[in-house]
Parts: sequence; structure tokens; C-alpha cells
Amino acid sequence: MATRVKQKRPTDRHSRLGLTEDDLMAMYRTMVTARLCDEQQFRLNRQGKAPFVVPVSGHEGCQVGTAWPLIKGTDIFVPYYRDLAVCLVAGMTAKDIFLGVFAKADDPSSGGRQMPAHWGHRRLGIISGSSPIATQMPHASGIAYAMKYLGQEAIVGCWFGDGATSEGDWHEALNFAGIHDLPIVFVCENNLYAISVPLSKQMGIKDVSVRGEAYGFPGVSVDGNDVLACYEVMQEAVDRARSGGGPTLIECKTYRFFPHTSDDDDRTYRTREEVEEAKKKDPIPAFANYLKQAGIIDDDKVETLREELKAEIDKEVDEAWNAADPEPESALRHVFAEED
Amino acid sequence: MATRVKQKRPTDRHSRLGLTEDDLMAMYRTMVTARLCDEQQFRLNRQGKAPFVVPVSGHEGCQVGTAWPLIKGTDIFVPYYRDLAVCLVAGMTAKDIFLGVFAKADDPSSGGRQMPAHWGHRRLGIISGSSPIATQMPHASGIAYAMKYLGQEAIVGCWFGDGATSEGDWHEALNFAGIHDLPIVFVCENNLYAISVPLSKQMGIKDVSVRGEAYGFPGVSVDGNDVLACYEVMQEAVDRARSGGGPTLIECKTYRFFPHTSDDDDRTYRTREEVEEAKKKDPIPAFANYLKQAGIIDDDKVETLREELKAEIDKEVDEAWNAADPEPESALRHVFAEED
Amino acid sequence: MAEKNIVQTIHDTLWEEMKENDRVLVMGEDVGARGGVFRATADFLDEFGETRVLDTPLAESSIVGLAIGMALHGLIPVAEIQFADFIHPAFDQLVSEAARLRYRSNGDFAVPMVVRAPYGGGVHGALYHSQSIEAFYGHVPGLKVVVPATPYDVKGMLRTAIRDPDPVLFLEHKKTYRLIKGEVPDEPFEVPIGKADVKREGDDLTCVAYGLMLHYCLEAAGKLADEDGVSVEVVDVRTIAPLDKETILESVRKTGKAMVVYEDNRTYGAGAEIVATIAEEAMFDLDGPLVRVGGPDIPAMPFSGPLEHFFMPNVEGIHAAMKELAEF
Amino acid sequence: MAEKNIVQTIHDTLWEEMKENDRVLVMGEDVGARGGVFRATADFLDEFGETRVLDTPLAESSIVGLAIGMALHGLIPVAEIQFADFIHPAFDQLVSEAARLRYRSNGDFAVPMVVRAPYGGGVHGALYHSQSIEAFYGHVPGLKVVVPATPYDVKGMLRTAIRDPDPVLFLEHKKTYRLIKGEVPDEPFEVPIGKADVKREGDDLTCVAYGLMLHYCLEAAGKLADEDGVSVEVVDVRTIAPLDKETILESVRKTGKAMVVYEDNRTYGAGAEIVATIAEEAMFDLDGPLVRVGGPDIPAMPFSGPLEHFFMPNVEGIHAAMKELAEF
Ligand SMILES: Cc1ncc(C[n+]2csc(CCOP(=O)(O)OP(=O)(O)O)c2C)c(N)n1
Ligand SMILES: Cc1ncc(C[n+]2csc(CCOP(=O)(O)OP(=O)(O)O)c2C)c(N)n1
Ligand SMILES: [Mg+2]
Ligand SMILES: [Mg+2]
Repeated sequence: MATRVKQKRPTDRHSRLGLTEDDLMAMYRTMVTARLCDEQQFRLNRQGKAPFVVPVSGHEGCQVGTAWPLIKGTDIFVPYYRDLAVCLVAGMTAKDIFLGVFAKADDPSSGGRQMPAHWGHRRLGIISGSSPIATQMPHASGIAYAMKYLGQEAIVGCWFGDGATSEGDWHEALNFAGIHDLPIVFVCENNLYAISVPLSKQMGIKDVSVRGEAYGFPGVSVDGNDVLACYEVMQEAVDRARSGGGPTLIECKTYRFFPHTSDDDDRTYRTREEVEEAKKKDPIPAFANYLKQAGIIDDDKVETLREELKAEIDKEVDEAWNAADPEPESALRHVFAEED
Repeated sequence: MATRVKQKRPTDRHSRLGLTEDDLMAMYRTMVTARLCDEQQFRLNRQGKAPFVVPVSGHEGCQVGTAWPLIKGTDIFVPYYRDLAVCLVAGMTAKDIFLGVFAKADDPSSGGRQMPAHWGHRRLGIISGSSPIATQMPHASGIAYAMKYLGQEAIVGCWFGDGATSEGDWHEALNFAGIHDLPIVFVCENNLYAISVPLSKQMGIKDVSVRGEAYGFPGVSVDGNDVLACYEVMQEAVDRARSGGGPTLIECKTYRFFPHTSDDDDRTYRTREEVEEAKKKDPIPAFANYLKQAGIIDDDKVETLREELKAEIDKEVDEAWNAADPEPESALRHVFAEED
Repeated sequence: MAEKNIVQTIHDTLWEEMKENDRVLVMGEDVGARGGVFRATADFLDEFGETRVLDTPLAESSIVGLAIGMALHGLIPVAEIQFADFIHPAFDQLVSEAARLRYRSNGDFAVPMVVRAPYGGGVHGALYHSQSIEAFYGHVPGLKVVVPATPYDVKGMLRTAIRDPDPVLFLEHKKTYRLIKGEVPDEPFEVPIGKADVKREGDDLTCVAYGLMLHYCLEAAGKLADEDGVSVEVVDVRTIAPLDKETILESVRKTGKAMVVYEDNRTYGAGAEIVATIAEEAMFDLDGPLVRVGGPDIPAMPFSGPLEHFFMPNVEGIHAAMKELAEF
Repeated sequence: MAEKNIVQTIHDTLWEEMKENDRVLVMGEDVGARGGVFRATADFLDEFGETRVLDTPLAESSIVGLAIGMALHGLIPVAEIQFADFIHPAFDQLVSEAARLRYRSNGDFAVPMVVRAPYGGGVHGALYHSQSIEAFYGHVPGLKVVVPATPYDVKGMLRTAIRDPDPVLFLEHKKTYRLIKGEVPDEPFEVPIGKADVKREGDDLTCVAYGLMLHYCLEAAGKLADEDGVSVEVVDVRTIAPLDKETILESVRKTGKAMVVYEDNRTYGAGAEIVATIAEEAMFDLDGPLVRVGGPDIPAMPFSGPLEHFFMPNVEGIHAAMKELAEF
């Protein structure tokens, strides 16, 4: 049966979770970096420098919290387009991200072939994703099967939205993972909408997590605005997966602060009040408050950190902007393996 | 949560269910007719008169029990190839069935175009089925949506096997039905195998019925060898559906006595002992015993009835055998609507 | 009579059909409150309500499968696939089910339904929002596939498609949505499915095209007439399946030269069938080679400007090909 | 050297590949205890165990999708689709994923995998166990599609496919499984993907075919030689994509006459591309019309004997078409 994780709110939660203050600061920096990249890419979009961008704002808490427990170089990340912060955790830089935004030849995800936010990076263990929703899910289960086949102590993290749960591929991937007790964690970033379609028109249930039982593994819902809560349930799930305990379905209750993409107009389907309400639960200030209460940072530090990171990102944006476009004829390359 | 229906075993169960002795006899006749058609079609297959046949034996109880509560002329049957007995309940005759077995021009399902057991009969409310597993499921949900749209007090019965539950279409159909509380009952004939693939390799769970909750409606498992138990849960589900209460997922635990089809050799994946064990729970003698204990029939009646039905079927088989083949050029017809 | 662009024409025609027949419904992802990501069903929800303006779950196979069920039970669903690139999960429902229900039931069942899909590139849509899909579905007997390219044809053929007793895949080139405008009569009318249309008369060569490429071909033909005094006849295929051979062959027999222009990957594309048909049935009327202009055989159209530009056939290239063929 | 039929050759070749490389696995419905419904993996379970002989759930989209994941993580999956007719649910995974992973990642990722699918009719399989699917997948850049028709080619090309760094759709005409026998060397060898093969030399006309039709064409060509003294060159396409134009064009330029024979629905079928290619590149070498012999444009092959017979192109019909073309 799906369980809803209740969090006490003391300031020593992180030590209980085995997280050092450095860990916390690293997590916080990543969340803020994601937010700043988002603000920057929308600014560039308005300036006409970025034709199409996909926002992450609102999802930073659940993305950083659930991506953090994975072991880089060993585990595999299977994100979807919303997962800018997951990719930062996996090792992408702001420059990598903006090379994609500007569709430059050095964009590590696709060399400018795919839309921005279609992540992929072999060395970092980020599997190349496409636009069709939920197609990555069976890949994730297949990778997890291969890990078992090869006797590796590795696990797969697979991220997706609430809308993705409706696709047949989603069902088939979870069903297979359940049959073979695969080392995989399925993370649903439930932001209550698939573009304009509300959850009530997407499924006949309130909590995606109840579906774990339909596949024979645990399902758990967690507050996606609470990065530590997300970290905790993910860490448990990752440990279970790594130790042969099989898959877990984690549902992070979150919200998307911006329109679906720069092409969307969310005023047609969400009231401003609803959006403002959600922003009050913004995972970043929430985490900042925890850090303050824990005496790890203060308001100045929050400000200086933000300035620091912004400056760094601006630098990387410039580098990305000045990078080279792909050669037209290069469009013919990599259809099949190239003789060398 | 899925519930397993427990049956007391008194001899007045039928009256409690509102079934008259005539009803019971009609149900029994249908079950025996299905069994006799099955034996006959395999005999014809061995004689080389029927190139391909699909058995029903073992499923007669759950098929007759779950098909019976539907209202002919109002409700819609969406069966799969195993459902010979469902189609008999819907109004098909043995002759109809053998016109299909012999691929004759008058085969009501397809005029000999489809394999036998690919049922369809517009007037009887049996939707034409194909071979691809689970493709009928979204059709069933779509029909149920149309019923609601048109304000009809009708419901849909949708039958499928345990293997069908793995297809994406299965998931998508149940998800949609749950969102819109559609007037539909999903009936899984769980015979523990998809050809050779056992349930344990088909899903990470023991009871398909637990999946009802994943879509926001009740799931129930029932003994498929107990025709009255199947009737009872189906009647409840049909009433709920008709009164706006939404879908139900019913799982009938059953077993296939013969190979998957006349092309299959089940000795490669099932022990004879397992098959013999299952046959001890044969739904037909089980129901006969109930009828005897209820004083409705005796052993002689069982015999004479069987002889009677067999003679009738033999007659219809002959008629079907002597019917005309389709004209070769008729293969070009009905690609699109024909001008008249 | 009013001048409209293509997406507006689709919107208005759907609106009229919904008004006229309450068994017609629209369904798909974001067709409700959002009015469709291209606004083809803007304001439909307020006018017709949730039941007839159905926001479906994110699941294309069931969008088509549900529509089949609705059509089997007396409704006339017009399903929108948000982008043609995302119709692939529904391939089985279209090929094995929609296209075969009438045939497999020996005419007992029918599925009158329309599946609308915005296709085509040149919109910075990258690998998964630019695809042409007509070749896949043109090869499916039992399915009608149309590709109207002018507001007039769009209105007439959408009305015809909704009235067609069989499933129709209605392809709309998304770049033409706002780019192409034209006069559209206010009163309802029908344009037949299965009839190509000579969009420009000419004597020197026949250019067969459809969708966005039709407009590029017309532009190139105009250029050729003005600059080179060559008269090109441009045939708009309009219906991929069933293909109107007669109109194409008639034109080719008249001009003696033929080329086919399409945006899709060239090999095994729809242009192959058109060229093959001309070769089989009119080869001895030809006094020039048969020419195909098509997209390169790479998986799909990339996002980066230079790469996308490299993929798309353009007016200059078409003009050059026409000129070369004319001078042959 | 031993004489084997096609399905035995597939079985033995897969067995050798599994022995040689423990990263190779077979997966699909009923490939385990059942050994596959055509017995292509008979006894594999006992020899290689459950992990490498994977009975999958009944879900084709995930069979392909899982295989992609396995290939991404270092395995070489050989997935069996029980009947080609049932590959359609996996269309999206094949077109959008398998075929595009290398391209969309600019060469960073690759999916070396094989998808085996028994296709084709004449086996009393009716509408859903008789289908030809090569035209759909031939049109997908990034995917290799092969149709070997002899035991020798089957062994050589299956080995090549398993070693190919890109996804290969391996189509096996199920009627040839036991019908076609031939000598197969015991030692391993490779037959290249992308090379057609002249299976019978001739001077008077070129007949291009593949799969079961190749054998019908060879039989018809033999008849024509014996009875009518006409010498037909028969070209086995062997690989649908990438298509080996050179071998086909070379033969056509030599004989000056060409026909293409395929079992699939004629319109928009693979034969269209072959005819179009010949028309574009060798029209002036032709001294006869281009001829296509294909299946009728009906949704699929019916079950009833007379109807199925009506659908299938046969030796007599092919012979007649050859004769007519030769006499032109
Ligand atoms: C197969 C497919 N259908 C439709 C789309 C168009 N589309 C892109 S994103 C999206 C909504 C996804 O919602 P969700 O899974 O909840 O993720 P979110 O964007 O909310 O994070 C849709 C319908 C698509 N990309 N792929
Ligand atoms: C899409 C698809 N894949 C594979 C098959 C081949 N096939 C036919 S029946 C079957 C097993 C179905 O098992 P189940 O759903 O449990 O029904 P049962 O036959 O046991 O009653 C399979 C794999 C098919 N018909 N369609
Ligand atoms: Mg969402
Ligand atoms: Mg079963």
C-alpha cells in the first residue's frame, strides 16, 4: 500500500540522513543554479536569443533531492525534459545547458540537433532522451535488467511527469521491473498538469504512488517542495534497489511555476491565484530557511551566493553564445556508425 | 483494495441471486454446448477439416457466469478469441461458430476472412475482434463513453486474458474508464498462462484484481470454476456500472484444459499432472453437482441433455460444412464503404 | 467569403460541424481549456462542454482506440494528435483496427472517424515536431489519408472527412497554419477525397506536390514563368490514399515531363509511388527523366537553424530542378 | 556443410552467437520453455538459462524498448516479435527511439540490437499472421531492414546483424521457414548488409524480388528458360534499407527490362521505391515498360483458402508477367 511520508521538522534532519553541511550547501547551490539558469533562459527567450526553452522552476527540490543519492560513474540517470536540476546533479554545467539552449555544435546532448532540454551525456551516465513522452521508461528498465545481467551493483533512476503515467510504455516498463525485481527507482514529478490537462483528467486516482502495488513494489508519495524529504525516500529506495530489493515508485508532489514551455500560455488553464499559492511553497526558500535555522547560512550568505552563482552562469552563457553552430552538411552524419 | 469473494455452498444460492431453475438450466446448457463445440472442433482439426481452432474448455464457467448478466440488445459484448461461450450467451449458434471454423461465406464474424474465434456480430452486439492482444480494450472504453454521451442505460462487458494485462492498451483503456466512471466491466480470464508464459513472468503480482485500485475502481477476484460466483460478482458490477457507479475489474481464476490453439503443444510448458489437477475443478461437473444437489437434474438428465445437444451440434456442423466458400474476387470488397 | 489562414479554417469548420451534428466530438490532448496547442479548438469547451470537447489522457494509442469505440457506437469523433510525430504509439490501432474493422467484419462494422495531425517541418520543431508521416499511412488499405494545403481545400475536405463512412487521417502541415491564407466561402461545401487538383496549368512540365511543398512549387513555377518563360503545371495530390492516378497521368501525358517534390525523407517516401506510377503507366509519353526532390535520408529534421535549413527542400532548389528538367 | 531449412538455420546461428558472446541474449514471447512458437529458440532455455533466454510479458512496445535499454548498457539483445503483424505497438520505439538514438545524440549513443520478425503469408495465417511490414520500416533512416531468403544468406546476415553497431530489423518469411532448404557451411561467415545479390544470371530481363517471392521468381525464371528460351536475371534485394541501388541498376542496364515482384500491398510498397529508382537512374537504358507485380490493396490476407489464394502472387502470374515483358 502506498504510504505518505510524514516529516518532523527539526533542524538536525540532515545529520540523521547522513548529510554533512557541505552536502547541504552543495545541494542548495545546485537548486539555486537551476533556478538561475531557468530565469536566464527565459530572459534570453524574450530577447529572441533562445527560440524555445523548457522551465524547471518549482521542481528544483524534488529533482535535486531524488537525484542526489545516485552514485556518479556507476548509476544511470534517465531524466525527462523537465530535469535540468537532475542533470546538474549528474554533472552537467550551466555552459552545457546553454550550449543546448543555443543549439551549438558542442551541445553535449545532441550537438544542436534536438530541442533544448532533451538531455543526454554518455560519460555522465545521462541517457539521451527524446520528445515522445514515456518512451524512456522501458529503456530505463532495460538498463536495469542489463545491470543485473552483468552483475553490477548499479541502479537506475528514471524521472517522468504525471502525464507520462498514462502512456502504455509507462505501464509496460513498471510491469517488467516488478517481475524481475530490477534495481530501479521510478520518480514521478507530479506537478498536477500535463500542459493544460489537470490530474483529474489524467487518472482516476489522487496519488500516483498507489500504482506501485499494481506492479508488486512499494509506492510512496512525498512533498516535492521538501528537498530533504525527497532525498530521504530516494535514499531508502536506492538502497533497496542496490541490495536486490527491487523497484520503488516515488511520487513527488510538486508544481511548475512557469508555463509548460516558452510556447505555452498557462493563463488559459491555471488561475494566477493558484500559481501564486504554489509559489509560497517554493522549495528553494524553504530549504534556505532550514539552512538558516540549522545555522548553516544567513541572509547575507543567501544573497552573496546567489550573486556569485549568477555571475558564473552569465559567464558560461556568454561562452555558450559565442560557440560555433553546427556545419550544415554535418546533418548527414551519425545516421549509422561511421567507419574510422 | 481487491477482495476475494468467499462463497458459502448451500443449494439455494441461485434463488438468492434471483436466478430461476430455468435460468440455471439455460446456463448449464450453454456451458455444455461450448464444451461440445470445443471437442467437435478439435475432432475436425484432427480429421484435417479445420486447419486452426481455438479451445474454450475450462473457461465455460467464468464465461457464462460473467456474460449472463448483460442485457441482449442493449449492452455490448467485447470478447476475445477464447470467448466461445460468451458469444453463445450473446446469441451465436453452434452453426455460426462452425461457419467460422470452416471459413465459409456466411460466417457471421467475418465471412471467412478472419481466423476462427475472431468473433463479431453487429446485430448481437458483439464487437468484431482482431488477433492483436488487448487492442479491443480501448474500443470497449470508447463504446462505454459513447453510451454515457448518448445518455443510454447500457453497459459494456470487456473480456481478456491474463497476458493481455501487459499491453499498453490495457492500461490506457482502464485508466480512461476510471477517469470518466464509465459503464463498463473488465473481465480477466486468468488461466495462469499466456501461451507458455506463466503468470510469474507476466506480472509481479498474484492477483490481477489489485490493479483496480490503480485506476480508481474496485477489483475483485473470483473462482472461475464456480459459474454462480462469477455470475454474482458480475451482476453486482453490472448493476454498479448501469447505475453510474463506474467500472469494475473482475478477475476469474480459471484454467485452459487444451493447448493454446490447435497449433500449440502445451507439453513443452505444462506438466500433465498440473493439467489433470486443474481438470478436477472442471466448472461443468461442478455446476452439474450443484444442480443435482438442488434437485434440479439427475445423472440421467445430464446424459440425455449431453446427447441431445451433441446431436443438435452435429447437425449444425454438417450444415456449416456444406455451406459455400467465399468467392475469390470478393476479397476486394469492403475495403471502404460500397456505393449502393 | 472571408480570407482566413489554415488553422483558423480548421477551427471554424470544426465549429460548424459540431453545431450541425451533435454526434460529432473533438478529443485529444489539451483540446479543452487550452483550445489545442495550435488553438484549433479555441473556445470549443465553453461552447460545447466537456463531453464533446474531451481532454484525453496523454496516450495516443487509446486516443485512436477510444475514437474507434465511439465510432462503433454511433459517434463521429474527430481526434487531434497534438503533433504527427506522436501518432506512432497509435500505429497499431490505426493499421490493425481502424483500417481493418470494415474489412475483417465483411462489411458488418464501420468506423467513421477523423484523426487530425499537424505534421511537417520548417518550424524549428526539431527531430520530434517536424516529421512527415504520410508515407507510413498511405500504405495502409482501409485508411484514407488527405493532405489539403489551401484554406479552401481544408474546409471542403474536413467536411468531407467528417462525413466519410471510413476512417480518415487528416494531415495539416503546421507551417502552413498561419503562413497560408486564402478565400473561404462562408457556406458549407465539400471537396472530394481521392481527387487531385491542378493548382497551376502549364505545358512544359508537370510538378506533383502537396502540403507546404505545393506552395514552394507554385512559387518556383511562377519564378520560372517570369524569369525563364517556362510553363509548369503544378498538380496538388491532396489525397495520398487513395491516390488519384488519372489526374496525375493526364497532366504528365500532356507535358511529357514530370517531377515530384516532397519534404519527407526521400527513400520509400510517398514520391516513390507517384514516380513509380508515372513510370509504369506513362513512360512512353515522357521526353525527359523522372525527377524526385525530397528530404535527405536522415532520421528527422534537426533543431539548429543551419541543420534544419539543410533538411528542408526550398524554392531555390525546386526552381533549379524545374529549370534543369525543362531544359532537358 | 549441411542442408538445413531456414528456421533451423536461424536456430543454429543464434545458438552459435550465444555461445560465442555471452552478452548476446534472446528475448520475446514464448522464447523460453516453448522455444518460440516456430521453435527458433528450442532448447535455448536449458542451455543458456532464464537470464539470457528471456520470456517477456506480452507487450511489444516494451520488448523493443527494453532491448534498446539493454543495448545502451552493453548487451546485444536479439528480440523476437512472435509475428511481424504484432510489431506495430513497437512502431514508436523503433522509429522514434532505436532508429534515432545515435543521430539525436550526435553519435554519443548507439543501440546495437536485432529485432527478428516472422512475416509474410501463404500460411493460412489470415489478416493478422500474414502481413508484410518491410515498407513501413524501410522508410525509417537509422534502421537497417534485411530480408534474407536462403539458408546461406540467413546465417551470414544474422551473424552480421548481431555484429552491426546499429539496430537491424531482421525479417524472416515464415512460409520459407520449412519450405526452403539449402547448403549451409558449418563455420561462421558473414554476408554484408546493404548488398543485393544476383541469384540467377540472365540477359533478357531483370526481375527484382526478395523473401518468398524470390523463390517464386526463380521458379518462374526457370520455367521461362526451359519453355520459352527467355533468360531472366533474378536479383535478390536481400536488404530493404539501405537499398543497394548499384546491383539493381547494373542488372537493369544490362538487360534493358525490369520488373519488381513483392507480396505486400502494391501501393506505396517497397517495390515503388525500386521502380522509382530504376525510372530515375536508368530510364534511358530501358527498352520495355517498368512492371510491378504485388499484392492487392486490401487490408490484409484473408483466412479462407480461396481468398488467401486470390491475394498471393504466384508462379503462374509471375511467369506470365515475365513472358509479357520479355516479348515486349
Ligand atoms: C507521445 C507524446 N504525446 C504528446 C506530447 C506533447 N507533450 C509534450 S509535454 C506534454 C505534457 C507532459 O506532462 P507531464 O508528463 O505531466 O510532464 P510535465 O511537463 O508536467 O513536467 C505533452 C502532452 C509528447 N511530447 N509526446
Ligand atoms: C500483440 C500480440 N502479441 C502477440 C500475440 C500472439 N499471442 C496470441 S495469444 C497470446 C497469449 C495470450 O494470453 P492471454 O491473454 O493470457 O489469453 P489466453 O490465451 O491465455 O486465454 C499471444 C502471445 C498476439 N496475438 N498479439
Ligand atoms: Mg505534469
Ligand atoms: Mg492466459
